[in-house]
Amino acid sequence: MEILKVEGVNKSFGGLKALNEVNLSVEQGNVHAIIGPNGAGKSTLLNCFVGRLTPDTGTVTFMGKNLIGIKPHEINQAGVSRVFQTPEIFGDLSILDNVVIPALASSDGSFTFNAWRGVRKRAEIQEKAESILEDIGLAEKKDVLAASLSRGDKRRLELAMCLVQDPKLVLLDEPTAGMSRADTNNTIDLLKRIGERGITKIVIEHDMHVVFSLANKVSVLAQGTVIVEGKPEDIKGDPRVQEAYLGGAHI
Amino acid sequence: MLGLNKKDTTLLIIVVIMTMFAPFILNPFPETSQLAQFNAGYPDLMQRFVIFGIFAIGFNILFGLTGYLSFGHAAFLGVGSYAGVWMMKLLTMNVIPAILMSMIVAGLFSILVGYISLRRSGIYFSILTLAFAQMSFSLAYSVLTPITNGETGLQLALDDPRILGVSQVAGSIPPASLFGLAMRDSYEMTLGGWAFTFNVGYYLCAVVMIVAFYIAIRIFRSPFGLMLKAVKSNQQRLNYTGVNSKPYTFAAFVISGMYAGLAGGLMVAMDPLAGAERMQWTASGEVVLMTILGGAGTLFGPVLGAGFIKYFENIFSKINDTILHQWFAALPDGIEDTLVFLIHPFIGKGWHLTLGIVFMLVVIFLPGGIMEGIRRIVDLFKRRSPKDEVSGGAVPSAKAAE
Amino acid sequence: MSGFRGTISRRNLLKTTAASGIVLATPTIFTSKAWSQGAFLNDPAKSGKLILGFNVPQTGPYADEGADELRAYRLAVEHLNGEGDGGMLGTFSSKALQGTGILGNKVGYVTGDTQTKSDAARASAKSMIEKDGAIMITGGSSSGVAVAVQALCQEAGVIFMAGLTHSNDTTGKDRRANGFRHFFNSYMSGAALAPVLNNAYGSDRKAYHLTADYNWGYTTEEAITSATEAMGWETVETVKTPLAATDFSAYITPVLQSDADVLVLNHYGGNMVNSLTNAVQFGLRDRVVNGKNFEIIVPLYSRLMAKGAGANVKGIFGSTNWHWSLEDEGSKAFVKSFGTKYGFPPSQAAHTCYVQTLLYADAVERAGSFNPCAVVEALEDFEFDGLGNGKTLYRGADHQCFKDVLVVRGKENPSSEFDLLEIVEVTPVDQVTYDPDHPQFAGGALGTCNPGA
Amino acid sequence: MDAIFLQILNGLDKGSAYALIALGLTLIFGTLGVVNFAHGALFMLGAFCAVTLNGILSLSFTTIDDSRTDFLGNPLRVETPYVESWFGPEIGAAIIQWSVPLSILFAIPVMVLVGLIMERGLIKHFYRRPHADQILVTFGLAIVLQEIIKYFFGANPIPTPAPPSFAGSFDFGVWLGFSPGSIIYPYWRMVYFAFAIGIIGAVFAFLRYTTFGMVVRAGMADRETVGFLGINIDRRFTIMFAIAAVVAGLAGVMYAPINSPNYHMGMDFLVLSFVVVVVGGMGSLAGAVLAGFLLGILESFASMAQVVALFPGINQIVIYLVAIIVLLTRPRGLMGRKGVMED
Repeated sequence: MEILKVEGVNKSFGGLKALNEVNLSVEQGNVHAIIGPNGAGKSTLLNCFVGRLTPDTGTVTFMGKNLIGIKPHEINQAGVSRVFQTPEIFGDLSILDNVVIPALASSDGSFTFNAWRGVRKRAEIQEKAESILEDIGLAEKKDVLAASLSRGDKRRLELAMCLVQDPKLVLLDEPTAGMSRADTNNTIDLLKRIGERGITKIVIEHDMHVVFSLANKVSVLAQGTVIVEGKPEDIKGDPRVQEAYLGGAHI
Repeated sequence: MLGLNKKDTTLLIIVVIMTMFAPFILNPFPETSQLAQFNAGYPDLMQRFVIFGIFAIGFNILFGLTGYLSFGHAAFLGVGSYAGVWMMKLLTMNVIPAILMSMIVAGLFSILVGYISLRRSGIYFSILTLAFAQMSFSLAYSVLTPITNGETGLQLALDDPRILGVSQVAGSIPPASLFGLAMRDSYEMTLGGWAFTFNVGYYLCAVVMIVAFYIAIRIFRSPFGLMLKAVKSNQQRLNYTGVNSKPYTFAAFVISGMYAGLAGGLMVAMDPLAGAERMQWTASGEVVLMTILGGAGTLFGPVLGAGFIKYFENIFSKINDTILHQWFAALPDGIEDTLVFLIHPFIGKGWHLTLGIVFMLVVIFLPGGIMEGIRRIVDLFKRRSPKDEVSGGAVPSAKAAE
Repeated sequence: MSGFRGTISRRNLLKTTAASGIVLATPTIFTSKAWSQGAFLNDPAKSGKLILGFNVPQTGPYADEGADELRAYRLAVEHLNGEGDGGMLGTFSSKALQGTGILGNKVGYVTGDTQTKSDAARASAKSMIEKDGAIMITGGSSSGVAVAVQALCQEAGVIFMAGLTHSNDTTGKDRRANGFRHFFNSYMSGAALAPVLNNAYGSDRKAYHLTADYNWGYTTEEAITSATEAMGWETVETVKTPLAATDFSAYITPVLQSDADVLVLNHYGGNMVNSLTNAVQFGLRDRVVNGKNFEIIVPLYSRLMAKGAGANVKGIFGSTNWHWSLEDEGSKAFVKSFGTKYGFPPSQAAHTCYVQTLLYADAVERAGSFNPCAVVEALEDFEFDGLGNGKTLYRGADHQCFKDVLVVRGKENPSSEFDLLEIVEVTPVDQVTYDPDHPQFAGGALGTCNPGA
Repeated sequence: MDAIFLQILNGLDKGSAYALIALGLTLIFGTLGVVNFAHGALFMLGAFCAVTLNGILSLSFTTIDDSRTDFLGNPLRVETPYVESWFGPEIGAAIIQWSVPLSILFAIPVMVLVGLIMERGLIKHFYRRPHADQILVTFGLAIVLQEIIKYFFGANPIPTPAPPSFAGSFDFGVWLGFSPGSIIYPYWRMVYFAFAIGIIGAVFAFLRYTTFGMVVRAGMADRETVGFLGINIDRRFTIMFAIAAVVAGLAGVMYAPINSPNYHMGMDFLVLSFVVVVVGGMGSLAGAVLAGFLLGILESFASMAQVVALFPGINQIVIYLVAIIVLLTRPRGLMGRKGVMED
């Protein structure tokens, strides 16, 4: 079943055309990678899914719901969660709270005036948050300030913040960027484990190693257009892809 | 207890004890001693401590939690005061309707101001709130004189209509009261050289402050409070987390506006006069200073900050050269005069100077305000004890980050 | 309910003394005033100390005026306690005061800062009453503060002797039984100035008013317009200027376009200094309109403020309550003792504060009691002389002093930095007297005195 | 028509003071990222430089004149300024009368010194601290500075006249063909305007045409990158702070004859200057200047009797009202950049 459908999306910044008639279709349960050289428009495309940017033309439909022009929190409430390229966390809150916040958001909606009953009294939220911290191995640090984590841990925390919401679709913007090989492999393992939950994922990635370990469908973006789409093994040998990467190499 | 964890319960109990026994705590020196000058246990100042404490607690819900720095909060206090005095003029000298009306009017006004100001953030938000408050002040001082009585301040008169009460009692304006208990009634107890005053008005304010403090704890520990902290920490991220941060900040703004209105209502309940200066930017600045000085984002810090500034304003400004000479009378004349000469610039009319220096010292050396000072002292003692595994649970201590 | 209200309308302050041990609060704390027959708040006989509260601006724009008031108070306390040269005690027509304190009690005092804000002033006054046991509050340098503190003293039950306050309202619509004002007011300024202006500038003048946009400004504008219109002047325009204004050019330049030939500056303090300076900068003094020289008038002069305007005050008419160059015995005695102690002559603020303290002390002495109600009775319709303004009446109907008013003019060739004003005329008291319910003062009621117990 | 012309002049004049203070505020904010609540105090210190120099030049020796008496009846003590006895009464008096222009020379080193001490001694430690802390510490400093001035000079305004040559006013009426006397403007206010334009021009030229200025501008745009280039940006920022202090100080010196200086004049200007900076757009120098003049002119127009009759009280609130409207329609002020001071 198709979960996300992108049709005819265009986006220009000044004279520069960042996205040019992008069409994309993501199937439920898939890990769909979007790859492409620097400046191909990957992050721009992702930003169009989450309401950070509004396309000039075109539609983005998520499970039958139009995502264009609606606010970031509404998109999230619809079931789309995002992991940022540089870790975006609540630095001066504890790790536990970092996970509790998204958990509350998915259970209580985008705004609830629940100013009386303590957070810690919400057993279901606490349990959920702690179990996800268990999963990603940050449980014993739960009272530590999030800002004090290493970069890799911050990424894992951010992943936990997504997963605790039981999203229908996760957008991962270069989940391993800037990581050591070991960390990268850990993350891949983690993502694979999560994969077992059957959550649909869109991964934007440079690292082919990551792409080919995770994805079961790949779209290649170059100069704002999807040039090839297919299974990873098909993509590997495609000359257009190589040309796009080589052609983009000088950028 | 009361739905709080152990640490918060302890804090609440400390606050209850401090406010209930304030007449003793604030009057540590015998009446006849030279140090009696430093006693603060008289009704007016005690009332001010708790009223400004309420104001600062409310301000902290906005600033301490969300990081939105309002430079116009005094406007809500002022508007609340005017509403309170009008209730006393028109309806009854019972303080309950006055206080309620203060909160309602301040709440409505903060809905208006908040709705517009919260469209911007950062310093732009600060300037918007400042602009609203300065406009309120300027207009209240001049063209709105029929409603506010301008420069003089709105006060009661002998011919107020007062629907549910009497205009005057034997040529005097009846006192503000709570079902017959006059706010200005006091009971004085003398113990040896000490005199302690127990004032009805103070205890009303104190009870209200304890309730206000308790509500603040609940808000701090609630999901709502957590969202507000998240706004301060990373508002963008919060939006991508599926939370609509606007209504949260808006609710916090209105709540803190109502706290300010409550403070304003209590002020007129204690002393039925509302002056326009209450709304000036310096008054808004004062609550900012109280909060930061005490420790923004901490529960009890703003109350301490409020007490600190009001103590300076009321105690230091009253010390004069004559008193200095009395203190040092025992010393040889030359030393006495030198000491008086050296201290003279900092007391009496120089209390602003002392306050300015204290601001600077606190910010330079205690970035977290007075609460950080207390924490450091506590840490100092704890370091001596062998095991030190107390991390606040709910609030990750700064130590955890080290 | 209302019957009960009557019984608790007084402040009930009991003192329970325990030599040792703890005394529990007894349920009698809210008793009726039957218990406290003849008692009053902060009775020196009970506390054993006599404290006067000097509540003056020590910070803010009027701090210098406040400092001068404090000097006068210290001097008054000295003289009351029999120290120094006695000052005006020697010239005062009432001889009740002997230099032995008040009713044999040595006079003590506390000081506070009004900050020229009604809130802060009330807080300071309250602390004097509640903490220091002050029996009388005095001071202040603005009408807003005076009215606010006066109302407080009425509620608390102590006497308030106003310092410098010039608005009609202090003894008009906001008068209180426990409050007294020695200083003159807007109406008197108008009544005193009008004839002098008529003589100097003629009766065919067109006046343009700039008025500080707050209560005192309004009453002064009203007083001056009605007094000058009565003698034939026309009021061309009245413009309110914001209190916070520091530069008045935007208000001065429209004067150039009008056909006014007189500018009245209903400003005080920093506003007055700036507006006058600006008006002179814009060449208004050199103007000729309708064939007449353009003139500027400052209804309420203060020497301290005139100093701030420098040479700009030269030749400008205004009124003042008192000036150190007066030649009567009382003034000379006061200037001498003040000048000897501090090295410069006193301001009108200092004078009124000194006199108020003496008048209070004298009233207590004559009444034989500190009870505020007895003091009120002693002060009401009290006639005296020898305190610098000639024969004076403390009118019982509104607690306002009636005395001669000085019309002054900025001196062309000052001989020192204090010699800025010259007395043009001493307007006799009859000319500035008005009815207690004159329209400019209507709407107030004294109520009854409150002894606070 | 002539009324409007006059109000524009008034506005330009008032705007000059706003623009100069706002310019310094923006320089400090843009370069150092510090919200300086003590900036009004620097303006005030400048004005008191003029007062002080006037006082120094008027230093006198005392002779006793037995033929005259003072207010207590003692022989009059006559004070003669030293400069008058050194250079003769006329030249001496002229020197004293020209003290305000002379104060420019006096104020520059004083303000540089004050700026350096302030930046090195205090502000430097607050670069990385939250804006709230910066506000608190500079506010504390402002109180301390103004209380020190009050301690030495008192609370009353101190008249500091312009040289007599500038005392009169210029009749634009004759010049522009209106009726004589309908549009006159004081010379000194025109001098102030010209002076402000000169200073603003000098600051812009300095930033545009000197290497130093270019580095600073680059630093304002992106502090980190410039730091990567190995340029010692901190030292330059210190100098920038001193320059901002001098600009505020000179604005104060020249303002002294317009309104007699008093110790709280800085606070009076501070809040308005902040509004000006924000309306102009945080971090934008041109915005600060533009907003300064714009608000000055609007304020002047709003105080016209005809306008006040239509909207009572508008003269009291116009600046704040404009600030609200600008911020709601242009989120970052007139010329602000994205992302400055929004967190």
